[in-house]
Amino acid sequence: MNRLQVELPGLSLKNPIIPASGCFGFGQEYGQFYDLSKLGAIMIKATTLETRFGNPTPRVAETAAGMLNAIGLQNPGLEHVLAHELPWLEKYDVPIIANVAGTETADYVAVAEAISKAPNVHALELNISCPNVKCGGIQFGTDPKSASDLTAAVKAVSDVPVYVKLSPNVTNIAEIAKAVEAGGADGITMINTLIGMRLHPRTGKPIIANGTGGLSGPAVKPVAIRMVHEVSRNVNIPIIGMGGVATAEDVIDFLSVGASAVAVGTANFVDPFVCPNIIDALPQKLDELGYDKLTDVIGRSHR
Amino acid sequence: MNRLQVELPGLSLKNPIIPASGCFGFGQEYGQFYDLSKLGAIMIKATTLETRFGNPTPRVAETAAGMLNAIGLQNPGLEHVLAHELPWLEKYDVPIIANVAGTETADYVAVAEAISKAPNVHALELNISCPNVKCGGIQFGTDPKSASDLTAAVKAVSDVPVYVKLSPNVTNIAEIAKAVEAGGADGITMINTLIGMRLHPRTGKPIIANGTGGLSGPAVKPVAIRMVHEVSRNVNIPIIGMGGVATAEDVIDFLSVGASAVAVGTANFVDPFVCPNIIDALPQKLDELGYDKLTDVIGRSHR
Amino acid sequence: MIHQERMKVVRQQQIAEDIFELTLTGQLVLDMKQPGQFVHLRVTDTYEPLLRRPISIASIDHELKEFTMIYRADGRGTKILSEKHLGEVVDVLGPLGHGFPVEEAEPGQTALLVGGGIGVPPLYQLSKELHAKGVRTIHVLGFQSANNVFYEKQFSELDETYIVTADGSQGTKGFVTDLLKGKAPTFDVFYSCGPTPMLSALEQAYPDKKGFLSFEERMGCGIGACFACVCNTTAATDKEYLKICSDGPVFPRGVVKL
Amino acid sequence: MIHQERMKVVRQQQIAEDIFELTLTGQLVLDMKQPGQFVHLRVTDTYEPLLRRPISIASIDHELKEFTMIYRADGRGTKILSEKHLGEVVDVLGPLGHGFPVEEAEPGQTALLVGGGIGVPPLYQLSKELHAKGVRTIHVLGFQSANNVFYEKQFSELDETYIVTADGSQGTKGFVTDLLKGKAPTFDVFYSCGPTPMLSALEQAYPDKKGFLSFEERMGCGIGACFACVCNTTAATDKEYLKICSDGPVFPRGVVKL
Ligand SMILES: Cc1cc2nc3c(=O)[nH]c(=O)nc-3n(C[C@H](O)[C@H](O)[C@H](O)COP(=O)(O)OP(=O)(O)OC[C@H]3O[C@@H](n4cnc5c(N)ncnc54)[C@H](O)[C@@H]3O)c2cc1C
Ligand SMILES: Cc1cc2nc3c(=O)[nH]c(=O)nc-3n(C[C@H](O)[C@H](O)[C@H](O)COP(=O)(O)OP(=O)(O)OC[C@H]3O[C@@H](n4cnc5c(N)ncnc54)[C@H](O)[C@@H]3O)c2cc1C
Ligand SMILES: Cc1cc2nc3c(=O)[nH]c(=O)nc-3n(C[C@H](O)[C@H](O)[C@H](O)COP(=O)(O)O)c2cc1C
Ligand SMILES: Cc1cc2nc3c(=O)[nH]c(=O)nc-3n(C[C@H](O)[C@H](O)[C@H](O)COP(=O)(O)O)c2cc1C
Ligand code: FES
Ligand code: FES
Repeated sequence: MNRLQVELPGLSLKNPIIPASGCFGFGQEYGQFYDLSKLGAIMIKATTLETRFGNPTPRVAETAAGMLNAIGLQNPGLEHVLAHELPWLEKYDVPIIANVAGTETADYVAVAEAISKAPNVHALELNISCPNVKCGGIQFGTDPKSASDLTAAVKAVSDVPVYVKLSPNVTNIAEIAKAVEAGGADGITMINTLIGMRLHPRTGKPIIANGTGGLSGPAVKPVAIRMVHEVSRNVNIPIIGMGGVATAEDVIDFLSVGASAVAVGTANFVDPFVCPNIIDALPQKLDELGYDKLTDVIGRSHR
Repeated sequence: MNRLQVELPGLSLKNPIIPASGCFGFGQEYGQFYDLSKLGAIMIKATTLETRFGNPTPRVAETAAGMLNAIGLQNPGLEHVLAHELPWLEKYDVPIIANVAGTETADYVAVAEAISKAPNVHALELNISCPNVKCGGIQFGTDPKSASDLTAAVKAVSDVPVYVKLSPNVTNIAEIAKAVEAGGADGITMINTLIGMRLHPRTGKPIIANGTGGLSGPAVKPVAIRMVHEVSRNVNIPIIGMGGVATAEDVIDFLSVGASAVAVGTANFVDPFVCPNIIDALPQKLDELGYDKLTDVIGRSHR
Repeated sequence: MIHQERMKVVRQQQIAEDIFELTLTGQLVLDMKQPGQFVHLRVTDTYEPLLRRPISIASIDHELKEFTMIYRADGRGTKILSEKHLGEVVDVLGPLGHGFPVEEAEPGQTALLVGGGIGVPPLYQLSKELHAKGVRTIHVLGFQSANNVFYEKQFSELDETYIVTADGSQGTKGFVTDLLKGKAPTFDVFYSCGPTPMLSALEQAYPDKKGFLSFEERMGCGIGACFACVCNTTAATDKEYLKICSDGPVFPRGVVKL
Repeated sequence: MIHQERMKVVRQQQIAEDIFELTLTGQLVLDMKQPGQFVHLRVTDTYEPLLRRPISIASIDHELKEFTMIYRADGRGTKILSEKHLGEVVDVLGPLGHGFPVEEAEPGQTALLVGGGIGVPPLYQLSKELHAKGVRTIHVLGFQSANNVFYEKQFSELDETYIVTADGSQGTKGFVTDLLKGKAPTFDVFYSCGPTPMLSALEQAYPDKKGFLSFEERMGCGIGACFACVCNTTAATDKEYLKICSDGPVFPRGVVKL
């Protein structure tokens, strides 16, 4: 028996550790450090219909126990991802979750339909929560009706299960979660970044050229844990939790509040081996806590 | 000329440094360490109509570069504050900003009316953003209409200017800010804490007995800076900024994005001398940046 | 008077599994007046970990301006503390709170001192001060297992000392109350510090004895300003609540609602 | 091949105002192949500061498995780095990126090396390697003021060296381009590292020369995964963008849109 096995719609995960979208490119770079087949799954960088250059630099700034980014969804576009990035990943025994972004419903639908047919794409992650693009993204993620409609539109064309990625920058996260569930989402991934800003100490202007950026890293973990806790009580679809995960203890925390798997973002930059290290540490953590298998931990905060 | 002087509705501040409500009690404890007359003003602990015991313990938990608290507005009640706490503070040359809390409009109004008549209370801070009480507080702070109505009701009875304290746990902070401005607020204070949760690593249950708590400290500063930046472009009333202030550089940052003064909360626990230390450091900071007076820094991010 | 001081490390050593003994020196020691007071330590200048850690004063040397703490290094902050070397500094806020009233035991009387785990350390300075005024002491010290036992020799040198371990690997097996039931010691006053269930059991075991208990709670400020550490009270006091950091951590038995 | 290694501090010393020279030892040195590559350093095990800091490799000793960096300690992370003592460890990710192509200068030719501030360090290893193959070098090194000047002696021992300071407190007053205008040196290829305005001025000053420029940008991953450090390109390349961390930090002149 594999104690770390988790079964989710479309995803049979050998362990619950998934590099987060935008923090792992399309895998090549971290493939220099370890065998990507070791991972539960990979969430690839947001893909849009056309090539996007993204925002001007600087695009990142450090904050206390966190970082801001405003990459602006830079990516080579759907065609290139289908022709190059996804085929390169086929040599690994690892399911791919394709992060889908756009500016209007039609783009999302077009990308979703095409990318869901790629052989190694086992699920979609609908990015309705990117705070770093002028239009599209987050406005879908802050209005329940738009979120639900977009989910339904994408579900209608996708060959694989659809997970919707929620923004934490909302008054009522449970409301949005229920809306995307009603729209037919197979799962939820959360949280995307909190909107933040850091200034240059001398000039008083934002360090990030875009002005605001998305806050991630250990600093946001308490917000993420609270939101996963709340959403998991309000929906019946599985959650992939994220926000500040850097250790096996963090993984246990996300599972405890009701996530079924976790994504690891910023921590990859701090330690390129963080994902395999967490995977290796999990069995001992289970022993310490007295659980047979990881799925036993899921939702224990609520029990 | 006092380079640090700031003039705000009801408040003539010899410097812009104000201990934040709930982090400084009613002054006695920090009065052991330094002369409270050194401070720009003091925001006293939230006062409610009746004595409140607050939430069960544990009430605090540490997080990465931050902390959670769920004190639950424990305070000795209006009568005791008027009879004991405020008179004790009269020996200091420092204006008091009274943080007013309640569960319904009538309580807020009653506390505001009475406490605004105390001789050393120069302004009120309407707490519509406490995330740690079951009813009252935050629901006023997440709905523009309720926020505006409550502001108007309190304005009608207060003898001193009214500042409204905003919650960061909203989709659109500018909307709430505009609503309280329309309701007659003389100023805005922001941000209160972000809702968060931390689990006990062994049990998987929340450490804080209340379940969730409010996140404060350096971790939230980027969120606070971004929100003050946004609100200051949308209203014409002054802002007292807070969230993670611990150094003179932090003060400059909040002023740069448009705050006219700042409150210091969590940092008092880390260093009891943080407020006087910041005050002492500010003139040199101004020299370094090439500004004559602190008010020149206000809003420079927008220029 | 409470001070904040960057105090120098004079000695640091591991004395049991995860247990460290740390001696600091500085002016602040001169204001340490009562066993059972504590200090609030900042272990790093960065923002993570952020908060101070409350640690009891285990012994005081006014002459050398040194004091010693004994602590378990298992969390983020205490682990960093355990890596401080000779000559490095630690940011100390203290002395804080109200400790054990030595004056409540008369010369010639016997005091029972009951400690559990990291509640043992403050009893050491207490015992030294009681002995200095001619009070006999009986020490009952509970630990998880033999690996965690510390200061057995130091306490034994002062007076009668019993070790209890939960797993029976040293001394009596079980809880301190198990040993006390068996031994049934005679004494005039008891002092205790340890986990709340232990304090509660002691209150029940000696309903008629004078006693003083030291409590723990998660703290913010450590000085009474933030209301993090309040506890409920019984009818024995007219206060509606007490703050463990500034009203305590030591309270007379029966005052704190257990 | 990129490695992550906890490398030991062999030497650390301050060599100018705010400027430190740090030598580390470990296996990773064996993979350092080209001057101008950099390492990405984690200076603490806690979460604040969180990110790694990119620092150039200033010199390499394959035999002793040591490499040296020179850095300005003025921010949060570099200040912590400057407090590391002999025997302590630093978490190093590297070697990263593509450095200066030594092969672009032929034996007997002259190379102009222009550095500004903390852009000076990688030129030192470059100059050593150029000399090893018989290339003459002219070093033009710009600093804020005399207090910040470092490695003048080291560069002078290799070849002709000019110091420029913005305030004129040492060497020529002004910018490196001011000195270059006056001296009008003859050379075959130039290599440069420093602030972008300096790189831009050099490109303009020598429109017909072969040249290689090292760029800086704020980084996340340092290995090409996060798209933090991209720069725009000119028509000289068919790539739509380049990543400074993995495609650079050194690029042939004219490729990066300035
Ligand atoms: C008055 C008092 C005296 C104490 N004396 C001692 C002593 O002499 N020796 C000793 O080993 N321990 C003592 N403790 C407990 C000690 O404070 C905690 O073990 C320590 O704070 C844990 O910090 P950490 O970095 O190891 O853990 P972390 O898990 O990193 O701590 C996270 C946060 O929780 C707080 N926290 C965690 N556990 C406790 C606890 N049991 N009590 C209070 N706060 C806690 C920490 O202070 C910190 O804010 C005392 C506690 C109090 C209140
Ligand atoms: C390829 C490369 C090579 C470099 N080589 C050297 C060198 O040899 N010597 C040297 O002194 N400096 C060098 N730098 C600059 C160095 O990385 C920054 O000075 C350093 O990161 C600042 O960190 P801090 O802790 O002092 O400042 P902080 O203000 O605490 O930094 C906050 C964040 O901003 C980033 N940051 C701030 N300034 C810069 C900058 N100028 N470039 C990139 N990131 C920055 C930091 O890495 C960190 O993530 C190099 C930069 C790059 C990109
Ligand atoms: C540099 C960077 C780029 C990101 N790009 C994307 C993206 O393209 N699509 C997306 O859905 N989320 C993106 N995110 C958000 C992360 O996937 C993740 O939700 C967030 O960072 C919180 O997790 P963490 O704290 O582990 O980083 C990005 C985050 C970072 C730091
Ligand atoms: C322990 C604690 C108690 C607080 N109590 C109150 C309160 O009574 N009323 C209020 O308006 N805000 C209260 N706050 C919020 C602070 O005033 C402040 O808005 C917040 O902590 C952010 O600032 P900081 O990061 O500097 O702490 C409290 C914060 C803390 C940490
Ligand atoms: S810890 Fe703040 S009141 Fe006790
Ligand atoms: S720093 Fe991440 S791609 Fe260059």
